[in-house]
This record gives sequence, structure tokens and C-alpha cells, in this order.
Amino acid sequence: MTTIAEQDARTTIKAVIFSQGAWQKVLAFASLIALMVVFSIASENFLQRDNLIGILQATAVNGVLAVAATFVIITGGIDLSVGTLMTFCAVIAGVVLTYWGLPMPVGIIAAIAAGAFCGSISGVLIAKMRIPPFIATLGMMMLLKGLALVISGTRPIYFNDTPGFPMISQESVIGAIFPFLPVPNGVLILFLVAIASSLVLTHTALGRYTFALGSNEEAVRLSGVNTDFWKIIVYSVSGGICGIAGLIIASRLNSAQPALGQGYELDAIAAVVIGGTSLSGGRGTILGTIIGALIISVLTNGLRILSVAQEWQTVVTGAIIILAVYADILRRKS
Amino acid sequence: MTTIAEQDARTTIKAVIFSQGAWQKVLAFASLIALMVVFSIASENFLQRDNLIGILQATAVNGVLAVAATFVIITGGIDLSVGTLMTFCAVIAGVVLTYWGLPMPVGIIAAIAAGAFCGSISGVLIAKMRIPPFIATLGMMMLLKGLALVISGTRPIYFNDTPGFPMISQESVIGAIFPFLPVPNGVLILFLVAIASSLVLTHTALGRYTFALGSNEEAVRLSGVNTDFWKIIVYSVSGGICGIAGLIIASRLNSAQPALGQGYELDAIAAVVIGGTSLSGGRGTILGTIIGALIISVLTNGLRILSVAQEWQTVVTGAIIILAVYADILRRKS
Amino acid sequence: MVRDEKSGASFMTPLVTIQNLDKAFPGVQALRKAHFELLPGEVHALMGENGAGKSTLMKILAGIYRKDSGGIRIRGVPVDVATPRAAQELGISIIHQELNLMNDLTAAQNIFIGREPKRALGLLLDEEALNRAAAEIFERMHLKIDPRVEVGKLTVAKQQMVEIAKALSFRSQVLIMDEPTAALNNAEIAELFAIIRKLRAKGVGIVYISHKMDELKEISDRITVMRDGETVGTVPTASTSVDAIISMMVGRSLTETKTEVPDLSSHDIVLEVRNLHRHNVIRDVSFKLRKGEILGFAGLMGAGRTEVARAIFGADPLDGGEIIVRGKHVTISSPQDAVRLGIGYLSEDRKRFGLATGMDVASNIVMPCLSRFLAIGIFLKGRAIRETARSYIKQLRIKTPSDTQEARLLSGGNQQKVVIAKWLARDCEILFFDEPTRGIDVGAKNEIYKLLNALAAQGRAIVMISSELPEILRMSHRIAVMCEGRLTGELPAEGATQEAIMRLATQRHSLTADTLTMATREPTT
Amino acid sequence: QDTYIPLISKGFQHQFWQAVKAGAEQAAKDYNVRITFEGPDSETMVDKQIDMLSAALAKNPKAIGFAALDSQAAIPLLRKAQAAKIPVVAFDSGVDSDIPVTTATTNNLAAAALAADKMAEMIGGEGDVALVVHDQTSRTGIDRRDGFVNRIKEKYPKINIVSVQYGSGDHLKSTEITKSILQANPRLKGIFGANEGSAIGVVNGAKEMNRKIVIIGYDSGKQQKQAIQEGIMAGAITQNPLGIGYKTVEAAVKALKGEKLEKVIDTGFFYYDKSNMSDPKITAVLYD
Ligand SMILES: Nc1ncnc2c1ncn2[C@@H]1O[C@H](COP(=O)(O)OP(=O)(O)OP(=O)(O)O)[C@@H](O)[C@H]1O
Ligand SMILES: Nc1ncnc2c1ncn2[C@@H]1O[C@H](COP(=O)(O)OP(=O)(O)OP(=O)(O)O)[C@@H](O)[C@H]1O
Ligand SMILES: [Mg+2]
Ligand SMILES: [Mg+2]
Repeated sequence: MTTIAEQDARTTIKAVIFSQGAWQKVLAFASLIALMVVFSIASENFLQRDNLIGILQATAVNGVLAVAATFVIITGGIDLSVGTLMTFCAVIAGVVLTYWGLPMPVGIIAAIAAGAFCGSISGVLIAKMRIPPFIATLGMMMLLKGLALVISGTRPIYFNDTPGFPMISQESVIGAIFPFLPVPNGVLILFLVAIASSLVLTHTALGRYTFALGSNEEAVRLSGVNTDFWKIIVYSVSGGICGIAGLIIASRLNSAQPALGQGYELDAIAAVVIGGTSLSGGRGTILGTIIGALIISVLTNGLRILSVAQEWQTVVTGAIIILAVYADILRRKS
Repeated sequence: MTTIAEQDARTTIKAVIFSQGAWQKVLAFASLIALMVVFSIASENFLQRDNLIGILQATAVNGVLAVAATFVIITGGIDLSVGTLMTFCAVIAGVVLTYWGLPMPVGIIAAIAAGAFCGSISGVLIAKMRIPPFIATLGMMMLLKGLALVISGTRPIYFNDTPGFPMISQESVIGAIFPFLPVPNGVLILFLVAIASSLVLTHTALGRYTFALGSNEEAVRLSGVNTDFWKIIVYSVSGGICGIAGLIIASRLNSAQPALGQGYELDAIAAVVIGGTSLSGGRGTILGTIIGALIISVLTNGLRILSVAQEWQTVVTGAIIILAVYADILRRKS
Repeated sequence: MVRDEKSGASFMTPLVTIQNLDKAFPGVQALRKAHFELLPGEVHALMGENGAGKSTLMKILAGIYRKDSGGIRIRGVPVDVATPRAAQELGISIIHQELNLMNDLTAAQNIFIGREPKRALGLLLDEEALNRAAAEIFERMHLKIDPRVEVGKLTVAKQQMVEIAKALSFRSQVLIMDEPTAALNNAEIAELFAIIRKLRAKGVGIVYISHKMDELKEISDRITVMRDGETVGTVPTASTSVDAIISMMVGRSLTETKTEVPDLSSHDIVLEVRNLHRHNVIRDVSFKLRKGEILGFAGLMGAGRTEVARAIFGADPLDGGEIIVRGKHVTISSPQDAVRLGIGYLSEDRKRFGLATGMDVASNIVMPCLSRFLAIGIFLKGRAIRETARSYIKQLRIKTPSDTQEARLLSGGNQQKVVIAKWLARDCEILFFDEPTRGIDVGAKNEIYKLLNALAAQGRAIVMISSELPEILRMSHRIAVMCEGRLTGELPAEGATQEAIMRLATQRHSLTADTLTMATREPTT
Repeated sequence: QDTYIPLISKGFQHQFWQAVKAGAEQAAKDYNVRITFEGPDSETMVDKQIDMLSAALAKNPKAIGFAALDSQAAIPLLRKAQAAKIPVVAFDSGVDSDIPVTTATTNNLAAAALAADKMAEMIGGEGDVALVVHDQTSRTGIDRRDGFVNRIKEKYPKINIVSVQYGSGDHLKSTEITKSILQANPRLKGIFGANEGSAIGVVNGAKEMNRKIVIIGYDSGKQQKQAIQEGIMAGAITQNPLGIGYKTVEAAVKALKGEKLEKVIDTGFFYYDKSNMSDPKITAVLYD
């Protein structure tokens, strides 16, 4: 016969396994895993280490942008400027490093600071001037797109004079330690950003206000919280993260391409929503966002590996985005 | 001495002029007029008849799309698929007229029906499957973009076998009657669509429910209204209007360009919001939307006429969009 | 506090003095030279008809609206209460008439929003301390609410308790309660009053807004009455009568009469439900409703009355049971089906479920019956709509500048009247009124009672859900009592007493699995 | 003295169009005329280009330079220009109409065919190759793709085209596409990148996958030149963008003077690799 303690332990384990929480977490991955299974059956080339690492690397930029967008979306806002802000920050890094020849850390700080600054402008437009986020960030998107071209002189800026620059996203610190796991630094940065953001959202006052703003801004204001201030901070943080994305893409391409960036916002927002963050605000997780970004990358990569005609790739991607969100809705219901 | 009747009349006129309503309506035009004044001072070429007509013509497509988006936005939704749906409908018209060689009315009906059908699919996704509008229409945007390419065989379809086709948007019925006013038919269609839509929104049950859905959907449902049904109808109507936009652009280019369309949704939504329609739903007017679309066209045209460098055009457009919405917010406050 | 005890003089300095306060909203002069005074250690009731300006006055005191002119003094010192934060710093806290909660946050997070305990050099939130502090407050209030539960998942009553807990957590010197009991049952009200008495003993000044006369007699020390934005006068509670207050409020006196119970046994049964079931919230509910009958539904908070009404109305899906309308079995899968069968439902939460708040009054009134106002099934008959709306505005005395006023700009009670007008306009044969008088002043309440009686006399069948036992006893022809999702009994109106109802309302069946976990879930672990 | 000639191009952010613009500006200086240079964000935006043309006409220009995204769509406006006696010079790719007084263009079909020949030569006439193209529907995209594909099909039956994918000329997207192609085709021998962004993407992708393949690019730019120097890219086709821009303005000026013009001004294309890169004739047509 089993002792009571043993029984207890069993019940606890069962409770943990079958508790809603645990299943929910596993099921969130369901779409991702289903996609991966389908593609590995369809093509032997899919499930190779290099390709998986390639998928991770392809997720780096969109993943970081999606994390940036997650903050804003949890407040119930939206940020259409993440893509062009990323480009703008990359150009700033280019100006600081290549045109002015300053050392690399200065360029890195400048890019992130530029992102945070532009984010805070969006924040002021939205919080203080009460411009709806969609329009404020649409305006910023165009403004930054233009400014990136102006500042760079409509030319790419190359980082050839900053030899360490490609290291930011290309080389592999992990690979140096574990040679069988040559995960590029860009991916590492993505995960660091994700973990830090997750921490901020769940364990700091900023995170608490981010959720509170999205849940019921008026109630937060009536509770004596300076909602405008915190909203501006949220947009600044989001902007700073876009700056990091700018560094990753610039490092990957070893150049700041001023014309790039528009359209990236939709991928980022799609990742956030596929990841279960509500566009009406108040709820969301970084883990979900990362899964969402991975779903998009896996899908894109898989379809390309299968050499599906481009037009059909678009059709399938559109359909899968809808299905993934629908699956998430069904999961939540049950 | 004046009679009482005269006094009364005066007071009424005064009341009308100084009533909030009247001023509000005039002030809504303020940004538009301010822009036009600035441009006419800056360039003598701006205020010429041909250029003004050119501005109107450039507004036709975006204006019709913006009207379509207005319906959806008043319900508190958003439609990112208006641009690619327009293209899809243009391609459908191309297939029916050029590939199948059917008569023009059939092509026109097919394009509008295709739009309404696709709209109803978005509507079902949103109303029945509870997919957030942003995602449902993002998915539809990609899906339709791909399908337009698939159906057309990634080639433009020309309407050379349908001689009457360019008439839809290029020739001028008005010009035939008033030779000094060669306003192209596309513009005429825009105004007809706008008037009809305005009528629908203010004087029909559909319009009432459109506003009601955006105001408090749950309360409307608990009033015994079949909210799902009406939502699907709203998206269908919006889709049908996109079909009209598809016809205008196809006629203007005398071809269905299958790759066009993405990015147009942002212009359309910007027009709607500049026009004072709230993205959170429940309020909006077609007149406002048309003014919004005109502001965008005037701005684009004016900057081109002034030969402003293209990168600066983007910067200025972004800034003015923000300012126009801000002006509208200030106006409402006072 | 210490200073207060030492000098008797400063003890008598009013905590709050408001003089000549004016406040205008577009189209409405909400306050005209209003004045008000609150002493330490008193419960000061603020009364007045719907739209009299009570909430507006208090919102100005709490820093939510800016005054147009006039003066506010706290302990004799002129102050400018510019923001809610400023009010908090001056020791003023408020429980709002409408719920103001962040539904996605937990109860504890709601209570301490803006004042979160920190750890790790103030960088990280101390969630444990937060939950502990909330649990303490709940314990003081004898409340069984898990501090970690999302507020959106609580019932209205519990949400209201969270709001109260939040206001208490400030430990303010001035506590404003704007209709705190509108969603509470008697036991909870008693609990609240005990807390209020404790605070009063500690010298806290409490402004208490309510439309429930019996409460005021029980709890208040002085009563200030407002009418049309003006202060009519202040009287000590002990030396006044309910009638006197009512005539101050409305400028005339009202008489209450118990409804005559007509003989209904010959009337047709218009609605019968059998064995209604919905997972965990409705258990085997059966009842009949006759033409011309007012069936009162009594019960404690969370008894499942709202759920029953919503389920019959098709707002929520059912797991089992039959619904028979006028002798025919029907399936109701949406509110639309219900309305088509002549069933109307007036929700207990007007803001969320009753009104399209951004639309005008007229649009709201005709919402359920819009199809009646269509030409060729498409075009709205604008004039007919406005005429109908105006007639109801007049009939129900809805206080609004015009029928084109946005519903959200009306005072709470007038919003409720708009919702009632909605269902009157739809002309339903079977009507569910869920807390129809919540937040409504005595005058209006009387009108609604008259209306309910008139509707019943016209042959309509009415289910009236109410948590106010006097109301149930006064209005019902028959009383059904619910507890934990079950119908625990039916009483004829004659001879029914509050005690009999309460016995049935607390007749717990057994501690089933889910109620057990609910009851034993410890707030602190 | 103010002779104003607007140039409506197919794009403006890409380095290729910036080089065309630079050539045009040089000519403007030489001939003392005023020009503006404008183009839509992407080569799909046919109607936006038409609006630009319409605005340009409103500015009372003396002549117009026009690189049609879709020549049919522009015909009504070109007729208007003709009626107003404004000479139109087509550039980059032709306009199917006799309105333009001349066309300054590269034969993209032939140029891409040359790239195919070079590719075939370098992979030994057999094996798998792929294409990363910038656009599926635009004239330049179609011509470069078809020029390459058709030449392979006609002349090199043993070469197999395994994949044609489109990356909008976006460097990052083209990189990812290249990696997927390489992943899916372990024996792939070469990739043709059909414009600057695509070619750079192919270089990046091959680098990141550590794969040695034959890469043929298109256009120039610093990174492409560098890749050729380093031997990562075998070679590339270059058009003469500066020449296109210069000749367009020059032709417009000549037309205004009433000079007779050839129907087509072939600005030519070149194949360049490590061996001839420092040739002054080549350096003249390359841009950074
Ligand atoms: N934000 C606002 N905008 C416009 N009018 C308002 C606003 N708030 C209140 N009012 C108007 O001011 C008047 C006073 O409203 P208030 O809410 O203070 O009444 P009240 O005494 O609290 O009534 P109730 O008992 O119904 O809650 C009403 O006529 C109301 O319509
Ligand atoms: N959104 C919800 N999520 C979870 N449980 C709910 C929800 N709404 C209601 N419940 C539960 O359903 C049961 C019945 O609640 P209901 O609101 O019908 O009670 P009621 O008798 O109408 O009481 P009240 O006086 O609070 O209106 C309660 O146990 C309550 O906790
Ligand atoms: Mg009130
Ligand atoms: Mg209830």
C-alpha cells in the first residue's frame, strides 16, 4: 500500500500536469509544433540543425520588433512605426560609427537612445496630445522613413570601419563555448531582450501600469496614477527595443539600409497577436509573442524550402495567420 | 423699427451661423483650406483647373477605399484588406472581361460582387469566429494579394478588348455637359459613392446598427439585434465598395495590376481618421472621410508641385497627418 | 490624530467645507452655488434626485472634475484639488458610483494600483506583500475574495466590495461613498455599516450617497439634500423624518402603498421553464409565470438570478432544460430569438449591457424595436423615432436636455430610465427586470413601481430580480428565492416576511466540490 | 532661361535610381536646365506613378523624362503631354507607343541572358541554379528573370533552374530567401541575384550558410563590388545608370532644340568581374 504522502505527491503531480495552466502553456505551442511536424514530413531539409538555427536567426529582427510592439499593444495602443524606427536607429548607428568615426559602444548607445527618444515622441503625441495611437505612429512611421533617407543621404551606410560591428548579430558567443550549437548572437540578443521584457512586464511597476493602462486607463487615472507619464515611458521602452532591432539588422547586413523597414510592422503585430496578446489591451505575454514570431518564421522558411510559388506562399501565410489565431481562441474557450 | 418677425429671422440666422454645429462643419474644412492657401501662395501652378481636377482624380481611388473603411471603422473594427481587395476585384473584372470576353456590365457586377463576397468572409471571420478584425483582415490582405497574383498569372490584365472600360473613370460625363468642368467620371463615382454611403449611415437601419455596434456591441446584442448578421453585412458593403474602387483604378490604368494594393489601406485609414472618425468606433461621418482623403491628396500634390525632395515629402506628410488630427481634436474640445 | 485629541477646538473644525461651487457641463448646469460641510467623525448623507449633482460635487472634491468657481477648504485651509493624486494626498478617497476597475488585474493589484509595495531597491514589485495586504483588508471586511483572482471574473457585488476595499486601503480622513450598496445584499450592507461605524469612531468623515432611505436612518448623522445642483439644506438625521427628506428632495411628498395582489389563478401561463441547467451556476431551476403577474426573484449575491434571466433570454448558452412560451416548447439561442418571442431583459449593469453609451437617447430607446420605424424595411423614420423617444422621456421623466443627448452624459439613474424605456418601447409580453431600481432615487423608484404595476395590469408578465427585500415584498405577487443556483422555494406574497425569504436564501444544499474550494481557498499562501 | 524637365522614374530609394538621378543632375548642370527626380516607393505602384506624372505636367515643364511602370496605363497622360507639345523621353524601359521622342534604355533581357551565359560557363554547363529576383510583376523583374531563364532553357539543357523567388529587393528578405534555397538544394551550384538588394542578399545568405556557390549579381554598389573583389561573387551585370540619366536629359534638351533623335539610345550593359573591375570603362558605369 502506498503511504498518504506518496498519494499526495501523485495527486500534486497529476494536478500540475492536468491543471489548466500547464496545458494552456503547452497548447500555446500547438500551432508551432504542428507546423514544424508538417514541414519536417514534407521536406527532409527542414529539420536540420543549420536550418533550425537559420529560422531562429530569421526570427531575431521580427522577434525583437514584436517584443517592442507587445508593450504598446498591452496598453491597448498600436505601433505602426516599429519598422521604420528600426531603420532610423540603424542609420543613426551608421552616422555615429561610420560618418563620425566614434567607437562602437557610442554607436550602440546612440541607436538605442534614438529609439527611446522617438518612442517618447510617439508617447507624448498619444498621451499628451491625445492623438490616437494608430495615427500618431502612422505619422511617425512616415516621418522616420523620410528622416532615415535624409540623414543617410539616401545611401546605405556601411560599417566597414567598425570591424567589431558584424559581431553584434552574426558571430556566435554560444558557439564558441558549445561548438555544436552555433547560435548567432542576434538570436541570443532576442532571447535576452525577451527575458528582460518579460521580467519588466511581470515584476516591475512599469509592467503593472502597462497592463493596467490597457485594462482600464480611466480607472488607473482615477487611482491617482500619472497615466500620461507611464504611457510615455512605455512607448520609450518600446522605441529603445526597436533601436536594438536596428542594431541587429544593421549588423546582419553590415550596413544601414535607409529604404528598408516599412511593412515590418505588420509582421511584428501579427506575431504579437498570434501569440495571444489582445489588441484591445490588458493581456499578453512575451513568451506568446516569441512563439508568434517563430510561427511566422517557420511558415516562411518552410514554404520557401518547399519552393512553393511565391504567390501561393502569400495565400498560405494569410490563411495560417487566421487559423493560428482561431486555434488560440478555441483553446482559450475550452 | 423692425418687426418681430424680422428680429426672429435675424436671431435664427445668427443662431445658425454661431451654432456649434455650423461652425464645426466649417472648421472641419480648416486644415484642408489652410493647406490649399499655403500651396496656392507657394506655387502659381497649384490653383489651376487642371491641377485641381488632377487632385480630385488622385483622390478617387483612395476616397472610395476610405469610404469603405469608414463603415468598418465606425463599428469599431479595422480593415487592412481594402487595398488588396480592390486589386483582387480589379483582377476579377479583368478575368471576366478580357479572359472570358463577357460584356462590360457583367464585369462590373462581378467585381462588386467579388468585393462583397470577400467582405462577407472577413465579416464571418470576425463576427462568427471572433477573430480580431486586425488579424482577420491582415490575413485576408495577404490571402487576396496572393490570389490576385494567382488568378491573373502574375501579369497585368489589359482591358483593350473592352473599349468602353476606360470610360468608367477616365472620360467625363460632366465635361460633356459643362465643357469648362472636365471632371473625370472616377471623381463623379467617388461623390456618388460618398453620398449613397452617407445616406446609408444616417438614414437606414444598417447605418444605425453600424454606429450601434461601434458604441456597445453587447448592449445591442442584448437588445435582440442579430449583431453577427449586421456585422457581416457591414463588411460586405465595405467589400462591395472596395470592388467599386477596383473598377475605378482598373479603368484609370486600363489594366488590372495584380501586385498593386498593399499599403493603400494605410492611406485609406489615415483619411478616415483625419476626417474625425474615431478608431474606437461609434462615431464618424463620410463627409469627414472625404475631407480627410482630400487633405492627403492636396498635400501629396502640393509637395510635388513645389518640387520638394521626395524624402522630405514623406517627412512632411507624416507630420501633417499628425497635425491635422491634432487640429481636429482641438476643434472638438473647444 | 494626536492633535485632534488634544485640542477640542480643532476637532470641531470641519474636515471639508465647500462653498458656492459652480460646475457646468455642455448643456447642463450641474452645480449652482452648492455648499456642503463635513465634520470629523460624522457620517454625512448626501441625497437628491437623479441628476441633482451629488456625484458631480463629490467628484470635484476628489479631484476628478475641475470646479468652475467656488471654494474648497480642508480643515479650514483653502485647497486646490487638481488631480486624484492631490485628493489622495489631502486624505480624500472616493468609491465611485460606477465601477472603476481594471478587469484584467487581480483584486489585490486593483486595490494597490499606484501604491505597489516594492522590493530589491524598489525595482521589483513585491507581489507577496501586495497579496498579503489585500488579504488583510478583505479579512477586516469579512470578505471571501481571493486577492489573486482577476477582478473581471467577479460578480458585480464582489467588484463593488473590491472598490470599497480599495477606498479603505487609503486610510483617508475623508471617505466618499457614492452609492456603495447599490450592488450589495443585506448581509454585505451590514458588514459595510460595521466598518463605517468603526471609521466614524476613529474620527474619519464619511460622505454617504444613497437612494435607500432606510439605510440613511440607520447610518447617517446628518443629511444634506440637493436639488437641481443647489443645496436645499442640511438636517440632523435624528430630528427628521423620511417624508420630510423626500419632500425636500422632490418638493412634494410621496406615499408608498403595498401592491394589491390580484387573483391570477385564472390567467394563462405565458412562460414556463423546466429543469434549467447551466454548468455550476444554474441547477435544476423550474418555475411558471402567469399573465399579469409580478414574480419577485430574491436571493443573496451570486445566487444565480441574473444567470437564470440571461439564460432564458438567450444571452448565455444553456446546458439543459426546457422553455415553454405560451404553451409551446421553444429553443432560445440568442437574445434575438427571445425578443421575437416577446421576452425582454433589463440588465443589472446598464453601462456594460444596457446602453450604447456613445449614442443618443432616442437611438437607445428604439434599439430593440428599430424594425418598427422603417420605411420599406430600410429607411429610418426619423420623426417617428424622435416622437416615440420624447414620449418616453416625458413618461419616465428622464432628465436630459434633449433626445439627442448622448446617453453617457446622463446621470446614473437617468441612464437606467433610458434602459427601461427601451423595453417599454419594444412592448414585450414577458419582461425580466434585473435590479430595475439600482441607483434610482425615491421619486423615480416610485414611478418605476407604478410602471411595473401598470404593466402587470395590462397583462404583461414580469420577473423582477431584486436584492432589496422591502422592494421584493412590496412589489411581488409571488416570490421565488434562489440560493447557489437552485430555486430553494416559492412564497406567496401575502404573509411573506424578510425572515422567511432569508431562510430560503441561505438554504445551502451541500458543500459541492466547487463551493468547497471557493470557501476554503486561503487568501494568503 | 529656366528650362524645367521633371523625370518620373520607377523608384527613388534604390541605389540604381539614385545613380540615374546623379547622371541626370550632371546633364542638367552641363546643359543648364532644371530637373526634378521622383519615383514611387515600389515598382508595383502604377497609379502613384501616374499621379506623379500628372503633377509634373501641371508644373508647365518644357520636356518630361519618364520610366513607365506600365506603359499602357500612362498613355492618356502622355497624349496630353503630346497635345501640349511637351516632348517625352522614355528611359530605363520603353513605352509601347510612338509618343516618346526617344528611349534611353538597357536591354534587360539581353543583359540577363549574358548573366546566364556567364553562369553556365562557370558551373561547367550543368547542375542546379536558382534566381533571387526583386519583383514578380514589374517590367525589370520580369525581363531579368525571363532573360536568364529563357537563355538557360534554350542553350543549356543540362542546367536545371530549381527555384525562382522574390524578395522585393529587401536585403534581409533576400538573405533569408537565399538561405532557404540553399537549405532546400544541397547541390545547388549557382544563384543569380537580379538587382542590387537581391544580389547582396544572395552574398549574405551564402556567407551565413558557409556555402561556396557561383553568384552572379546585377547592378553595382559598394557591397557588390567588395564581394567581387573578395571572390565571393563571381561577377555582375551592370547597366549604365549614370549614362541613362545623362542621356535622358541630354535627349530632352536636344528635342527642345528641334534636333533629330534616334528612336532608341542604347546605354549598354557590361559584365564585370575581378579581372576588369579597374578598367576605366567599367569604373565609369559603376556606382557606390
Ligand atoms: N461628464 C458630464 N458631461 C455632461 N453632463 C454631465 C456629466 N456628468 C454629469 N452630467 C450632468 O450633470 C448633472 C448632475 O449629474 P450627477 O451625476 O452629479 O447626478 P447625481 O446626483 O449623482 O445623480 P444620480 O443619483 O442619478 O447618480 C446631470 O444632469 C448629468 O446629466
Ligand atoms: N463572469 C463570471 N465568471 C465566473 N463566474 C461568474 C461570472 N458571472 C457570474 N458568475 C457566477 O455565477 C453565479 C451566479 O451569479 P449571478 O450574477 O447570476 O447572481 P445573482 O443572483 O444575480 O446575484 P447578484 O446580486 O450579484 O446579481 C455566481 O456564483 C457567480 O460567482
Ligand atoms: Mg451619481
Ligand atoms: Mg444579478
